[in-house]
Amino acid sequence: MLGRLSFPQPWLSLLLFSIWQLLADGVGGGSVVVGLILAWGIPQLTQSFWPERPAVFKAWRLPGYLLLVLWDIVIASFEVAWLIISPRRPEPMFISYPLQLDCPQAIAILASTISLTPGTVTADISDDHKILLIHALDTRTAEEVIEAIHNRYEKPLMEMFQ
Amino acid sequence: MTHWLLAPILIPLLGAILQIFVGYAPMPLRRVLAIITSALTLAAAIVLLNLAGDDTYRVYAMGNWQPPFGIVMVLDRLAAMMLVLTASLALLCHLFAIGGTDEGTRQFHSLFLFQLMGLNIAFLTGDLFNLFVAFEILLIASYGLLMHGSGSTRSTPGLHYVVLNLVGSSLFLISVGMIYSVTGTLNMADLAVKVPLVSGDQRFLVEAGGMLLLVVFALKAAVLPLTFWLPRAYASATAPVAAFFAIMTKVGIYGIIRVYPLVFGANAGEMANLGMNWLFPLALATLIMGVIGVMGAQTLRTLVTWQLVISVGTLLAPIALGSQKGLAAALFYLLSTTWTVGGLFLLIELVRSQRGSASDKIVMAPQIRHRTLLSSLFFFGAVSAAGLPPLSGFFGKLMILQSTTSGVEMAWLWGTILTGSFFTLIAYSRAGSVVFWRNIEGEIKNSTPVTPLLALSTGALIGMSVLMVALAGPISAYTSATAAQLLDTRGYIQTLQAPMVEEGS
Amino acid sequence: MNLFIEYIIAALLLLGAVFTLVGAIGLAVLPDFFTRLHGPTKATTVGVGAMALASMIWFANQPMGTGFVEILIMVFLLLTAPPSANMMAKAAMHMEVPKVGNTRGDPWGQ
Amino acid sequence: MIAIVLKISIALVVIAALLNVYRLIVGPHAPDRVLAIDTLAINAIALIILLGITLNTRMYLEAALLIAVMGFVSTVAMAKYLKRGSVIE
Amino acid sequence: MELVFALAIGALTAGGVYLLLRARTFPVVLGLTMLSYGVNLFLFASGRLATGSQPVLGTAAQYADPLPQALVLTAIVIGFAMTAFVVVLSLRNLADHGDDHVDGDPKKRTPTSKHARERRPL
Amino acid sequence: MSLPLVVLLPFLGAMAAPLFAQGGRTAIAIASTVPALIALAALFPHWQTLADGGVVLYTYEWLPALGLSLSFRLDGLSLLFALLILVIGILIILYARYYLKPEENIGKFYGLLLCFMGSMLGIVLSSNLLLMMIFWEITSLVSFLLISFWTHKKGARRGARMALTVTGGGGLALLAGILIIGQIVGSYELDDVLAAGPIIKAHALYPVALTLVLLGAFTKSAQFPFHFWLPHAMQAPTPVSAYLHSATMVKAGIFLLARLYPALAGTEQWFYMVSFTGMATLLLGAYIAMFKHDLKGLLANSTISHLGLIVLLLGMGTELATVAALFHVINHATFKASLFMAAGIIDHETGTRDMRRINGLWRFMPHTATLAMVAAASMAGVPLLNGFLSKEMFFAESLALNLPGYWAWLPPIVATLAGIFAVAYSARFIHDVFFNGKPINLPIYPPHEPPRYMKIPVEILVFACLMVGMFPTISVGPLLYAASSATLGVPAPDYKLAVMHGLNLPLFMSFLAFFGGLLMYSQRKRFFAFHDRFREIDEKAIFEKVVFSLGLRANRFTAATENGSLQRYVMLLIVSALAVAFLPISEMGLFIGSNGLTPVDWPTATLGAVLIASALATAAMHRERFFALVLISVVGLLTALTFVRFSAPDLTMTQLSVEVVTVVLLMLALYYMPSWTPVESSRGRRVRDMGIALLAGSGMTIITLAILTQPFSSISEFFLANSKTGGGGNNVVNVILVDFRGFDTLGEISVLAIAALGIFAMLKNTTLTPPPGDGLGHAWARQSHPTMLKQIARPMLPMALMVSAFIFLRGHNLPGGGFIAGLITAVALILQYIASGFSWTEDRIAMRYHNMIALGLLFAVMTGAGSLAFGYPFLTSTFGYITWPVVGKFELASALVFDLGVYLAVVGATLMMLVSVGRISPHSAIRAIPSESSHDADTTTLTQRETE
Repeated sequence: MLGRLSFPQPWLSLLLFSIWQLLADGVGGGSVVVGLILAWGIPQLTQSFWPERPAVFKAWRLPGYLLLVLWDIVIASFEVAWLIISPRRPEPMFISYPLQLDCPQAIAILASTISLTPGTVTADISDDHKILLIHALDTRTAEEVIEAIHNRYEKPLMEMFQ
Repeated sequence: MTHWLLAPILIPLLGAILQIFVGYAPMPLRRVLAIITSALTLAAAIVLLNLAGDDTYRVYAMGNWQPPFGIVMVLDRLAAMMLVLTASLALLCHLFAIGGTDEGTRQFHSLFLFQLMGLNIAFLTGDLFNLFVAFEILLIASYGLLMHGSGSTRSTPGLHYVVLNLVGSSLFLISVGMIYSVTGTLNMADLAVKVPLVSGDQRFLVEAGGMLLLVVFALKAAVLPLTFWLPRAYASATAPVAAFFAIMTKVGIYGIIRVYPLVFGANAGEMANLGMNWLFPLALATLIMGVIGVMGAQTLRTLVTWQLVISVGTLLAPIALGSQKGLAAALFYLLSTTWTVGGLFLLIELVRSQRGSASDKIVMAPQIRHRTLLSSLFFFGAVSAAGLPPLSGFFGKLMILQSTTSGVEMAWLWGTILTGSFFTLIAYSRAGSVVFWRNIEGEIKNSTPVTPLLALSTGALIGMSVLMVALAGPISAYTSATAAQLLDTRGYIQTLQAPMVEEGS
Repeated sequence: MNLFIEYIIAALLLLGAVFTLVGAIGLAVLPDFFTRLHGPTKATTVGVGAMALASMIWFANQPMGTGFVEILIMVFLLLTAPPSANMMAKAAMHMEVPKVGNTRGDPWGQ
Repeated sequence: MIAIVLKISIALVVIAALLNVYRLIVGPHAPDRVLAIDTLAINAIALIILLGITLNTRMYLEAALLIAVMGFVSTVAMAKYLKRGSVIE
Repeated sequence: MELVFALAIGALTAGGVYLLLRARTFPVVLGLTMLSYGVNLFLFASGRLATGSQPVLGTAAQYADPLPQALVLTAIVIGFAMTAFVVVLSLRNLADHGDDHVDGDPKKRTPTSKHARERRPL
Repeated sequence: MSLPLVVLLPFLGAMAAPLFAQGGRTAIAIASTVPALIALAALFPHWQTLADGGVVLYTYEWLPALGLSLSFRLDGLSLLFALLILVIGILIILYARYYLKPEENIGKFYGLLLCFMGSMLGIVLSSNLLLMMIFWEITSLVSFLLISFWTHKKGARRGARMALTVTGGGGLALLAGILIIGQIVGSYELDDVLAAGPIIKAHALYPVALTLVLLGAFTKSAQFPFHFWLPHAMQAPTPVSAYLHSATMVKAGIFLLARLYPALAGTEQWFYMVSFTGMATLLLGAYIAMFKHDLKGLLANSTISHLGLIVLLLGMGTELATVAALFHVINHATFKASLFMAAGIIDHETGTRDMRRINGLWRFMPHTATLAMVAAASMAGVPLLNGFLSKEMFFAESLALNLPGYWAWLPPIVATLAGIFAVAYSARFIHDVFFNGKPINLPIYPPHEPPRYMKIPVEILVFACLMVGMFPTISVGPLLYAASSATLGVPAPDYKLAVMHGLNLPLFMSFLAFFGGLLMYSQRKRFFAFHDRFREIDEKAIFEKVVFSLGLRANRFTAATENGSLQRYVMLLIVSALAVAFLPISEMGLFIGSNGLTPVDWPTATLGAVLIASALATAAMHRERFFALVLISVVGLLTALTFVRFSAPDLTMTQLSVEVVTVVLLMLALYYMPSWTPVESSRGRRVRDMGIALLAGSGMTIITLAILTQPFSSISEFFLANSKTGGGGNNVVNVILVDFRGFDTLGEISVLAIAALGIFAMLKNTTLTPPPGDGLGHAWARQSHPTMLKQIARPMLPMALMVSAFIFLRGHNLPGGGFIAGLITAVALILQYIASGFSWTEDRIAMRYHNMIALGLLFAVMTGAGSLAFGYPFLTSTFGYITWPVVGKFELASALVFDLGVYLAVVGATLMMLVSVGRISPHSAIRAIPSESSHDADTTTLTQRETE
């Protein structure tokens, strides 16, 4: 019974608690109480929906990664915007990206990151989780892109999840 | 404020909820619970009938909000009568259903009880939009019930029924919008106050809204040219459902009786008797269409579904003429025809179950078991349905005929009703003699025996027409008092002044 | 309200609107489905993000008080844009939607 | 000033929406249309935010939130239909 | 403004009605959906149009009529339930008859024109 | 009291008789006789009153509103008929004892016979016309059942239906006639009606009423041109023919004419209609009777003829003619009933009724032959028999009729001619059956005399014939006098009932008839040859054909109108709506109200244009289903934006969430459907539909425009004013939903719940085969649950639930509430289904959707019912503010619990709908569904939920 009272997914609970504070438009007495209740209760209900959690998850590395991605998103947007407006015809390319990550969560995060960052969209993940298919909007060589993604995103993720 | 007004709504609702909960419990338990619910509903309806007998209006303000702001339930004679009619029909159909028709899906009882609740709300509510909601409840439940049972024949007629009613619901909303946009109110009593005051160009909006509402009710009642969804839908439903649906067309008629004399009645100024000049010829045309349908029917079920159409025409004609006597007569006939047609639907199911592949087709077949019982019941049902003495259908028609005063309307009404009865008589005698008497050699395999429960519920519904003759005096007194109450709208308007429960009282 | 804040809000708003527009232009003018996929996932998302930020700052300076719902809007947008893009790309690849002539590499359907 | 900027912004977003609708109508393929409506939904978020600032009320922001939370579900459903046919299986 | 609103309702109604009159279940479902959009907007209109006056106390100088909004909300939900039912019913119809035709006896269909065979991408 | 008893007794007997069926024929016959005997006895005490010209009345109010009372009246006329009914009835009961076979359904027979007796007594004893009408129609119905007693005989069934159709139909005409009379007089009581004769006859509606009443009477009494049913009714067992179709029921029409004589007779219309009908019937019946080879056919047609005679007499309108008519009623009943019984005996003993085969029975059954011959002689009008007397009176009256010019010759000639025929067919009956050589090919040979007691009824009747014939004054004089006086309403005129009135013209006519008849019979071969040149008309076949073709036409008409085309029905509905709204709207015209138009801002206008364009495009592109679906979601999105634009945040949110669920649902459905709609409607029809659509659209535009520009005040002021103080919430829309109009909301979630249950039930056992690919040549992809979506869906669920909780909790004060929250939760869960699959998700949902729905409804109801405990009405809400330490001020409202119910119901219902559709996918079927078809409790699925 006691196990029931715990936070099965503490990070999730923390996230939810923060979300609640955002939603409730500010930290106040009432919102903290309700936020705590919900942050405890919702994971209880939903934990079974999230069965395959990574063995290792260094959450403290996440904010840095997120900031990095956020920054890249903004940059990416400018680049894409420029590309759209400029009269030059883009040179798109499908790139197969060999994955080194094996945790599905991590792969999903990587894929999302790729989708959100400069000129690339994750078009597909192979069934065996070994290859990402990436569509690059405008690139010269595939290696360039693979290199950039690997160094900039996959490595931090590997650190986070391994 | 008596809480009894809640009973016909809450009892079936709670029963339905219970049925969902016990959906996987053993069948006998669920049947007992379901029947108890139906029976309690009937009991509550009878209590309300007693209450309504003193000619006063009883108001139940939901949420203790003063009308016209909150939703009120209003009990008057008409509502009480409809409640008892519905509950009695429901109980008997329900009894028939637990004879085996309820098998197949676990949702039957809850859908059935939900429909009962929807009907009861529709009869009690004093709010136009709530009437819409009630219609939706009873419709959606009826859709579900219609599709109950196996076989692939019912999905197309069911689809027609559903789609048409959805369009009808849209029209309902449009007309509510039009009426609200001018009067700014939804309470029927308040509408009765405000509609006569509408003037100028706004009048046209209310008038158009009122006419659209009439179309909606006419669709529910299956008035020509909005009849055609009915026959196949009803003919394809399972027996207790079809029998219970006998009340469904009456809901449309109820809507007309409830709204038009009150809101667009004699006091409505420029809009007095809105739409009734349309309704009368259409009612007669409906009657004729029904008679043609009955004449052309090739199965017993089709025959009875068209009988339903006939009764709609017969009912609406005097209502459209608007006299108090006519209204009273229509109400009397409404009781009679609903029970009789319901009983006939059940009976036909019994016949079908005895005739193997011949089913209810009007063709020769080997002799059925229980022939005396079934054919006598059919005889009584047919006599009452065709409006021949000595059963209640005759009295209903007689009252309707008597309610007109001489004139063109009388000639039309009498001519149509009597000619209609004549052809109906031919059709019934043909159908009955072929189905029950015209036998060929052979034996029917896999006929299921008629259990006492089935026979009892069927017999009771058909027997209602005998009971109605025995109690014709009190019943007709009740219906004429009801008609008087309906036409005198002052009482209904008074419901606006109903006192609320005060703080701490 | 502080003029400086006003400038920031105005700038963010304009930025957001321009990005949204650019994303839409991309959607409209880019040559094939896969290239078009880039516009909305990035430009529009950022555009709306900028506007959400502007809104947050605006309301922070209004008497009715602050609010952070905008952050959540952004979070959800960022969270959901990739899988949508992924699903659409998968659908397009499956349906063998033609790609522009100068595309290198091949899509694969699963 | 902000009032003018708001007007300009709304104008730009509306033009963006029109471009989306253009793509939606022109297609030429089903995924293009899905993409267009997905983008249109995001534009709607923008419009709601802009309207909120214009009217100086936060009452509509939750509507924007709702689009952000749920809008993609219909996109996903459509995309999955196009690819797999069966959306829930 | 009112004209735009009225025209929009008109277009929704017209489109809905046209679709309702088509011979297959799918367009009929679409028609019902569209008609209900139109009807909801219409019911909403019965409380007149107002900008920035949401009926939440304390957030606006004046308030739009809340009652039609409540009614429309009810209507939307009911409409959804009904649409869902029709959709499923048409599936059932499809299962029973292998065809989503609803315009009378399938044997007596009007002859299909040559456009019927013409195919275009989705 | 005795009068209602007289009517009631046979009915009681009818109910009791079947109980005696087990005891055999004798028991049931005795049991059936008892009520009749008691009834007969009950009549006797009144004789003195009647003989003095008095009337016995009994009245009991039944349905005063209807003018229908249980009032009975005994006077001479009704006594005459009542005696006929009872006496002949008793004889028939006795006779039938021997006629019926033991294995037949004697219970039914006697029951019906007594029913008939009762209703016939009802007709003659009713003092209320409506009451009489009721009994009148019962006799038709019972006659229907009796004619078809041998249901296996085709002829019997057809004859029965024909009889019912004609008499029942006539009854309806009669009903109309009576109602008109009732309207003229203002009462249906016989006394009032009879007294109001002059008023009736002067009334404008008199011809109508008369015609209708006569229609009733003529159909019942088988008058030309409605005579054809009677011969076919002879398919009935002979006791029935004797009783109903010769002695009593067919006399009901005559009784009616006599009964209403003071009220209706004495006008030219009466004279012409009644007497000419009677004349035609008299001749026609007599003529046909001559040529019938069937024994009962001959008798039936002779009955028609005699009925015509009586009608003719009544039509003449003179008082003496009326006396003659009544006299003939008695006479005809006695001799014809006995003849029928004799025919029945012959049929019984020989097995056939064909006179071409039955010959020379004198040798085999002299006793019966004697009786039959006497009766037949009476029918022929041989002196010293009762038939002669009334016929003589008839001849006299026919001479007395003062028709203008040469027309005056018509009645006597017709009368004589009919007399000739009557003698001829009577002679045929006697000679052909009892003499004329030897029997040919009898099924039963040799015939015997019937049982002793079977002949007794015949003997009694024949004896009566003789008695009346020889001693008329003693035997029937007083009764006839009483009856005549009662009929005429004044004391009957002087007349003499004597065997001989001396040598006069009537006697001469009788002689002429007698010898003419014999002559005719002797020359019968020629007449037969003449008659055979005409094709025999089989009325039954014609009737069947007419009914059949009517049915066929009706069926065709029905099939053509109710043709199963949904589109036609929808069109009719829409066109009806347009039609009724057209008039007021066209009167109003394009109307801009006093508020005028507000200025347009162009972004709204642009988006409005997009909305309009998408709506029209959806309609235009509907054949490409997926495209149409995308377009309609644009419409939905823009509708939501419209709500934002015009101050309805709650609506926006609801619209958006419903939109998502709808799209998913439609996608689910589209999987199984063709992705393409072929063009099926013709160009013309499309143009027509466009026209209708355009009309509908422009109508709505005009109305909306008119509405939007009108000034307006509504009950909403109250809601705004009381929302906070009375409902405890700032969001007025939400307070209306959960409080002011919470009942609507309860109904609404019920609708959702019912829809979900209905969908679940409907899809049970439904299997659908989806198309193998998308129709463009692509098979569906194999991969079902893409990694990326799956991974993103995981964190989405708790986050969305958080949002949902937020929207739920703030609903009362800010836009939001249970509905929207419920839909968000549902969508979040649907995402799980889409991303991770059906069974995966299903395993992780802790609660059955059924139970969730039920719980939601229960919450809502119980919250509402909670207020009952405090004496407040259902759904009365309450709220309060609690100040907790640290937490601060907290509002607690009962409406929140109500909203929780809404939330649960919405989640449960929405998911149940979508999941039910998802379940039919062949991919989902791998996992066993909780068995829905077995009826025993399925407890495993309840406990089997995995919680990881």
